[in-house]
Amino acid sequence: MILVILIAVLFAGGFLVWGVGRRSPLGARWISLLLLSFNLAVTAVFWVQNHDRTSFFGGAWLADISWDWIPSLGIRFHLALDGFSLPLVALTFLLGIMAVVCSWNEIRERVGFFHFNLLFVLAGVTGVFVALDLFLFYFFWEVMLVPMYFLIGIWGHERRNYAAMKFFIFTQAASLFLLIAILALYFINGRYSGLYTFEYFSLLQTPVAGPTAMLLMLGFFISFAVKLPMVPFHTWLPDAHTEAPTAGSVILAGLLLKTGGYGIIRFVIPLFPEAAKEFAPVAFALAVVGIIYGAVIAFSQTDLKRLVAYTSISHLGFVLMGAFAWNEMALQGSLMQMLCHGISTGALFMLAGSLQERIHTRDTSRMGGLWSVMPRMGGVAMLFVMASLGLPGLGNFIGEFLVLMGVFQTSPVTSILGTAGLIFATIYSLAIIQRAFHGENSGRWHPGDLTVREMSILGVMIVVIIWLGLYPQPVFGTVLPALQQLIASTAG
Amino acid sequence: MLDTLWIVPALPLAGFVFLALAGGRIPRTVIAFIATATVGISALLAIAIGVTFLGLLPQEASYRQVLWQWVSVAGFEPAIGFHLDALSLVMMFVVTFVAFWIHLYSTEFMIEDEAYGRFFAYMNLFVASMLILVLADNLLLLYLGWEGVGACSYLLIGFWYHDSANGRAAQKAFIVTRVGDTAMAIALFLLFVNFGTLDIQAILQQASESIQSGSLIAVAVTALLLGGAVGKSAQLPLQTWLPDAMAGPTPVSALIHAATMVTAGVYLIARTHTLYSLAPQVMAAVAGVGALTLFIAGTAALVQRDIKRVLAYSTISQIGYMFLALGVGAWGAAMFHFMTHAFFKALLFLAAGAVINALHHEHDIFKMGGVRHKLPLVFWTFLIGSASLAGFPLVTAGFYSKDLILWQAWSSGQGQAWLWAIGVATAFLTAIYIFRVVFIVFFGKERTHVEKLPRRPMTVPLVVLAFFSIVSGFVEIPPALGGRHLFSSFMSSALPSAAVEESHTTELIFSLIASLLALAGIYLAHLFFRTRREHAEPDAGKRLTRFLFGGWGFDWLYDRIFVRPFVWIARVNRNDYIDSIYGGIAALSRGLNTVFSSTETGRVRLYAAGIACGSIILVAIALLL
Amino acid sequence: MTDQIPAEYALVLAAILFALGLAGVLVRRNILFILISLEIMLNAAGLALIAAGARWGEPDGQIMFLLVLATAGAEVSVGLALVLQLYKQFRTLDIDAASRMKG
Amino acid sequence: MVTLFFIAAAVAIIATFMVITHLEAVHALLHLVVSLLAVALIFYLLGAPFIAALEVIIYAGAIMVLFVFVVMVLNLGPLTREQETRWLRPGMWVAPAILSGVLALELVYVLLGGQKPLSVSSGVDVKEVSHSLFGPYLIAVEVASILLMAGLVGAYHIGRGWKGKAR
Repeated sequence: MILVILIAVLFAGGFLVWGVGRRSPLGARWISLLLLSFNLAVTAVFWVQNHDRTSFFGGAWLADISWDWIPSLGIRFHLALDGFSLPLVALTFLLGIMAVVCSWNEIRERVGFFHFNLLFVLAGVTGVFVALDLFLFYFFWEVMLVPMYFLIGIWGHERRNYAAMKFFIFTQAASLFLLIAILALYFINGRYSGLYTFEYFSLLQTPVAGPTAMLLMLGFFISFAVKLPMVPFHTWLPDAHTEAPTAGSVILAGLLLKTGGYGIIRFVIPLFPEAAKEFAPVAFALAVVGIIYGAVIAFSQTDLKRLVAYTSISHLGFVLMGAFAWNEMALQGSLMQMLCHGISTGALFMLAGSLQERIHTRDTSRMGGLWSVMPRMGGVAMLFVMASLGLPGLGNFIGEFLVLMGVFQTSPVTSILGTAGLIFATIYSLAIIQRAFHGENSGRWHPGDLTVREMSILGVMIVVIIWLGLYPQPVFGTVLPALQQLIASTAG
Repeated sequence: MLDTLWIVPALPLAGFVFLALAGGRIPRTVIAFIATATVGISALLAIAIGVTFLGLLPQEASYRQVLWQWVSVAGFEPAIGFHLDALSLVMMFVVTFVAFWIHLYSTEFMIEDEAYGRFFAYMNLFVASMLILVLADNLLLLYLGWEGVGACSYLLIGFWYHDSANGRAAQKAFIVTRVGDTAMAIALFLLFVNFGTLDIQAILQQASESIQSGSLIAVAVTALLLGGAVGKSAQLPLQTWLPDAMAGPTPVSALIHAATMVTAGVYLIARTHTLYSLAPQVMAAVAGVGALTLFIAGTAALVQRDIKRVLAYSTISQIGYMFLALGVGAWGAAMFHFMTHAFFKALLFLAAGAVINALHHEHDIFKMGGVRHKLPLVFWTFLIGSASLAGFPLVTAGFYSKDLILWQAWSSGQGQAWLWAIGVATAFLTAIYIFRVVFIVFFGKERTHVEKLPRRPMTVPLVVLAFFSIVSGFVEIPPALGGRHLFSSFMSSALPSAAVEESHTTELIFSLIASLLALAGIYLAHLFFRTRREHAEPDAGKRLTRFLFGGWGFDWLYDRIFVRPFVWIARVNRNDYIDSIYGGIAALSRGLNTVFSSTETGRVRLYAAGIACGSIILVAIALLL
Repeated sequence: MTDQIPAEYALVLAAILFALGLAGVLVRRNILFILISLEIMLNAAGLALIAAGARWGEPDGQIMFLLVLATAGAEVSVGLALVLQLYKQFRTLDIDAASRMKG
Repeated sequence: MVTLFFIAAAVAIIATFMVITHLEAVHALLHLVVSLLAVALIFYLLGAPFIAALEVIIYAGAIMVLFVFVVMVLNLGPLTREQETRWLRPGMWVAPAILSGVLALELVYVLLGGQKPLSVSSGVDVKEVSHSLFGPYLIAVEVASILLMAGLVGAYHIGRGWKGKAR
């Protein structure tokens, strides 16, 4: 029931803030903030209550709801939460709060509609993380897109129309592959078992093999890979991230990309284990290419947000790598990497956004020496930059290290090349600090430092990322049963 | 007593957290007090723990303290836990002790800096990371400390960030060491895959039981760990970052880039000595790297103009001695030299800092001169440090530690004549280059006016460290000179001692050769740089001088091989060529649109002709198939 | 009816007439003649339908022809109305003159 | 009967050829009527007398009359005739003629492609036609009627603004 509440709150809240926003923009902001805080609190309480519960009717499911929706087509309203989804759902609300906070001053027009879109995207993301009916999953998958398109297209920066269109075309084209693959799986399963259903567990049993399985796997994979994004399908991302308003960038980088990684781990590999195994070398190669390619390009960017966007490509390469290694260590690492990347990149985007708010440029060649005028922001940026280059003691390190170590057991070469990517990560990460905060303050900027509101949310982020870096075990403990179940499902 | 071990790194860490959160709002005296006090208490605690440990020693050679389970995934279970044995005790003692005096020194040295709080926050974080590094009971925690000190080194080199050259030096240091760290990370993967754990003691235990000498795994792991070590310790081929790292404040150079962090590589190899003993090829490589590095750095130090760069090359060279010792299996000797080096090199840096501070931040030794009259204390302490570095016979710590290394380079099982020859030759060079600095800076006539005289917080550390630069050598005296083995017998609980077979007379002869060479070096320096001072300035026009000045051209080479191609590739592909594929698809659609819409002429008969052609072709196809 | 006409013959005739009509459409620029040629083509198609229907003895061919006839009627009425408009607009029956009405 | 067929076919082809080559619209229409009548005869020979009648009444009658009316309304003079002469130069018609010729040859080749002659069954009853017309094809009939209605309305609408002005 908790799942329905979480999603319903967001959907209903979306309409509510739209209405309220016409009268009082401030009201819309507060309501969004309260709703998201409510959701986060509910999730946190649920997590604390269930952190040691390993089974729910046999499986690793902590919450489950399944209603008939369109019985004649075998479509059910089936939501379920396991330890794998739970951290991601919590991350969704956390970053949602962050998005509301960082749009507080930035968004001044059509505030109600903005928050409507924001809440709907979050609802879609939450739905994606918990839907277990493939039709429902696809529904939520599409729910994410349109509000995101509006967020970029209406409140974005200079080239927002181009970026929004590009985002939409890429993701929409990709989700067509997903739709086709889902339908094909539906019919194959129906023909085989006589039961036409979109139910995840039933489809897991579908006996597909050979070229068909490979094609269907690719259908799923491409759609998730575009979202992830994987080189060479990544080019929507820099544009979208750069042009989106800060809140949009935070949600894009922090959450939407994670749906790709989630999809690969939840669907691609469990549904088509053999095909995925066959495909793994290609995925490894693409992941390595992505890690290095993204890092090299990131280094040469002068637009701060674009730079951070390319780092996402590099970081998500680790997730892809870990997913296809498909052992417990690599998967734990992938999930940790997703969480920490969400937080660290979200924070970096927020910093880039608040910097732009203050000095009206994202061009790093015009920045420099900002540390002396805004030491608090400098310190925070330094911390998250260090997180992004994988400094031990911060969460990202745990994620990357586990992924690389897990991958090393399957494919040492991939792991070694991925490790080499850490050098490039160092190069671009330090470039951020060097260009923006170090050096001479040639632009004679005198922006104000971070406000209390910004500091408080960033403080939460800092605490979380250090916590994940020094004591990640609670998360691993929550995820473990779910992962064991996933791995077991592909074993037979 | 031992169970307070965790407090030793925790105190500086707490200091860091406090200063990072509140550093901007509290007065300088409070900052200075907190920073120094946390490290000082740690040092006292370390000494107390050391005494307790010494009392237990013969029975219990190690103590372990686990704080909490860090990660537990699929059998990978590193903890946040500390391991104390003779090796880590020495490291812990040196780190906290030297760090305390350097902190004290800094309270005065940095007093005019606007970012006083930030400086001490970083310094405390560094001390905490370094302590975690040396105390870690597993390699992952060691890696945390390892990267932590790297990050602090980056932060502190780039501390004066307004000058972007400093920022570049900081980046260079971090990136170059990260190259080595990457190798080390791969070594950790290999170790875990082979041993199922990263616990150091467990690995060493298993390795000695199950791995054959010279086997592939031992060679691979040790070679990769060596990669990490050469990066951190600025050895060939990753030594280029250290001279540039002098861009940081002088206390930083003293603490991080002389006494503690750069010796982390030595510590790592000593820590995993069991593995290295199983890979003789890599041992030989370690010795070779050390020998080459010490020679190259020694020659480069001869022509530097910047006083700190002389000391930086000297540091590289001295760590080269430690690597040489490690490579010939003289583990104890390496650690002994580490300890004495920490004292006298920190002393040299701090004294140099005092000079620099007194001379309006002048670094060029040829613009200094005659300082000894104005700063007698600094002069004497610097002289003691230099003597120790040069290995002035019998009375300095450096003599004993270097002599031990040279002797074992010859006499131990893996020892070789050429290693010894290079070591001795460079000992001679060492004496020349350091006394070159002494004579140029402290003698002759005054060139820059001395303005600020160091006050007590700066002078006390100099005196203390000078004291230790002399007496710390007396814990280990070769049998030929009386024989005392306090250090090596203490170390033998953690590290195997190298077997020595030669007679005492041979050893005495070798000591004599080294001593004479050191004295000859000092005399030569006196000859060239005191009496013929006018001609002493290096001629930048000479090719050899330029070559040595640039540190044998490694920077030039790396710039051509790595930096420029990377920057070029990044620049060229700035707009992401993959994007132009999609841009191409879009342009193609637009082009096709233009082409097709141009067929829309409005001429009905053309349309009809088109339809006719189409039907003809269709029927033809139907006919032919 | 002993000597019946082979269906091919009728179909060949239909083909020839159709080709002639097509030629007319393509050759003539006068819109009136184009309409006339279209009628020829429709009629040829109708002939083919009848022949086929007759071959199988089914009424469907004839029904199709009826439908073709209806279509032809509608087409001619609209077409001729358009001819009148065209002439009014352009003072000519040249079909190419109307090409500026392209999309 | 085959003879009759051949004669009618020859008439139809020649008359059609005249239609597409003639310069004067009225003359062309007269040739077209001849062609249509010939085809009507062939319908009769193929055993579809009802269709033959319709061909004569609707095609040759009603539709042609429409054409003639329009030609009369347009009142094309010698100017048009000159224009037609100018338009019908060899360069204009050779390519389309070849195109059509190729199509015709292809079709003929398909039709005579070496199979046995397909003999025609003996006629189809009008009654049969009507039964299926108002049975299974009812909807088609309705659609056709709607089409005719649309044609009517369309023709009226398009032609409404026309105020014939003779030159």
